[in-house]
Amino acid sequence: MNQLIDSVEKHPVARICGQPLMEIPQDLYIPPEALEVFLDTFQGPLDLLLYLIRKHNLDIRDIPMAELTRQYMAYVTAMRVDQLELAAEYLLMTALLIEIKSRMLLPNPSSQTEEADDPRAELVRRLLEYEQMKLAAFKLNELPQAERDFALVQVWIEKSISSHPPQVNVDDLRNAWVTLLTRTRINRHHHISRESLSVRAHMSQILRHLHDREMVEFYELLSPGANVPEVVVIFLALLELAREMLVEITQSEAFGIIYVRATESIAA
Amino acid sequence: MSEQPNPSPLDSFNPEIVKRVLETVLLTTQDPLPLSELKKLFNDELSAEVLRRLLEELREEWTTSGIELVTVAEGWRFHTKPEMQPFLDRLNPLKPPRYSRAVLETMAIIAYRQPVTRGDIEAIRGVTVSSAIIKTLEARGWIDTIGHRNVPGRPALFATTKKFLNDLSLRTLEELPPLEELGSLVDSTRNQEIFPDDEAATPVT
Amino acid sequence: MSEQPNPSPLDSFNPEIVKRVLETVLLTTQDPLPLSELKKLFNDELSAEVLRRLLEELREEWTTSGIELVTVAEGWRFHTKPEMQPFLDRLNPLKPPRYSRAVLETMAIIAYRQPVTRGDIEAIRGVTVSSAIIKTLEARGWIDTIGHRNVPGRPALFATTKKFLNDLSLRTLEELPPLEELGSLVDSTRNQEIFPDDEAATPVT
Repeated sequence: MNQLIDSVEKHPVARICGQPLMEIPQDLYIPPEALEVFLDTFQGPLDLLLYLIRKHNLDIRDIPMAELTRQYMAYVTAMRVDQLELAAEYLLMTALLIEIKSRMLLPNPSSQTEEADDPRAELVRRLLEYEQMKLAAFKLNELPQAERDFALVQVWIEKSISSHPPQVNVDDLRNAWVTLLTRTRINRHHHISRESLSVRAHMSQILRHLHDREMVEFYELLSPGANVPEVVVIFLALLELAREMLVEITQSEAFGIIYVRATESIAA
Repeated sequence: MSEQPNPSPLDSFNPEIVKRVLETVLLTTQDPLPLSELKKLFNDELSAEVLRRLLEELREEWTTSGIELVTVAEGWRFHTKPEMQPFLDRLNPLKPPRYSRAVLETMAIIAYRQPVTRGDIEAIRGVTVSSAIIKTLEARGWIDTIGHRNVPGRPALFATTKKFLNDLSLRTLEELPPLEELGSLVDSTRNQEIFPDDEAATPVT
Repeated sequence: MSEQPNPSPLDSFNPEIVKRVLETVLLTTQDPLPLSELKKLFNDELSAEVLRRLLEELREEWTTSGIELVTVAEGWRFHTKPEMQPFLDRLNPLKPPRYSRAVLETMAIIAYRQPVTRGDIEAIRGVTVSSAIIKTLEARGWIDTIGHRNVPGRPALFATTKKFLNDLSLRTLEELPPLEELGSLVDSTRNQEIFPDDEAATPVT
């Protein structure tokens, strides 16, 4: 153990901090302006720590703890709103590293020969296990995958059309949407905005209503028992319909009756 | 796999290879494929004439097997010969047929983005939506036309029906899986080099 | 179905006809078919031995085409050869999801460490595993819950499904890529002291 402590002292902190700042952080601190990029790039503190060790020969014993802690506190404050959970995970890692460092600085005479007492052992074990799984994930993704790398063969059976219609469940639609989402992210021309589904549903409902009748009064669209959120959603649906030029909203005088009609009935 | 190299035009124009490609594509697609779609396979560099002749040759090649290549209203497709039906019936439980991805995606777009026109659906999917797909969903009673958008051509606006909700055991559309959370699950950057995996992937010694 | 006449046993036993029936059935079915299912086609009158031989012959016959007959976890099925993918992509630029690293890492941990709870996965990844990740893998049919660990909260135990193996064209979990040996994290030439993990892997000090 004395040997360990000696080696800690022999390796100056400057070895890891001496390198110029690149686009990837040099230590566990993530500059707030780059936060989004790094959170997307790394899967969490283990992933980042592993990267730093592999890429920059970061020595987990030699991290400048005081500086890192100070930076982290500022960072957590900045991130409190939307990334608190992740910030907490990074903080936990920092705390662990500080604990390791402090334990290593204090000679522990009672366990001179016990390797198990090396405070780094558990962290090293976790890092290696994580790395193993990370590599496994990478290789798994390299395997040819149905639909992505090859198609399944399926020839039409004439008879099946009428007798058993295909079943669809919610997960099928969900998967279909994930596919669409992936594609729209690739071809940036199409943007799928994240409107609330209830607004879209009410848009359909209003149009259905207008389908049978040429014109309705605004208040008719609000069911008598509607609660506040429903009224808001119906109102939003109406605005969206107007924006998409699917309905026309008219009011002949101030505070007069507001009429809503489908634009197609105008054209017809 | 956009990183796959494009097949060289030379290979694509060898009639035997063209036939193998046509065969493969038709065997993987339940929806009939019109010539206009099949032409895309060869970057529209083969004429409808040439393709039709090769498809006829392919039809000939398949006559001795249990499935046949036919033309239906919407285009070309393989289907099973009637004499195979008794064998197919012995497999039980008969696997329920499934909708093609095109149908499912169209359904998903109508469910989540209604009311939409065919043009809207095509804009999101990035490909043409055949009438057959819309007909399939209408025939199933899952979508209907609830109006027309007041733009040139007055395209029909589609929305989901009550039957759609019933058949999927949903009470309201809000019970569909929320979309917000899905975004993080797909790989937003297809470029591997952005990830630090490259370094990490070197063998550990 | 019962009104259909049974094919005469004589015909069914002609090897060429048996092969045509097998081919037709396999071409119409996306899900792999095990031998036990295929035997039903011939009223269980053909041995698994005979069927396997004929399937191997069929596999041979298809080698020059764009699709191939393969065996996966749940049986036999046809799928397209990788070199056909660029053509298929032209027709259908729809890409199935490429999963994020979070999803892939979760998948790897379940595949290699199963059965595992969400807590186990979080312990290895060092971050929270969202329900959306688990849902995505469940919806794809790659994982399912096979029980609950008998600890407070009775967390679900996840394992991979047959579909996971099928979709990756694997017959068993043993065919997954082998895990990298656990190595060491510290450059052994620079650090004199021994890590527990070093001994197994480092050749020199």
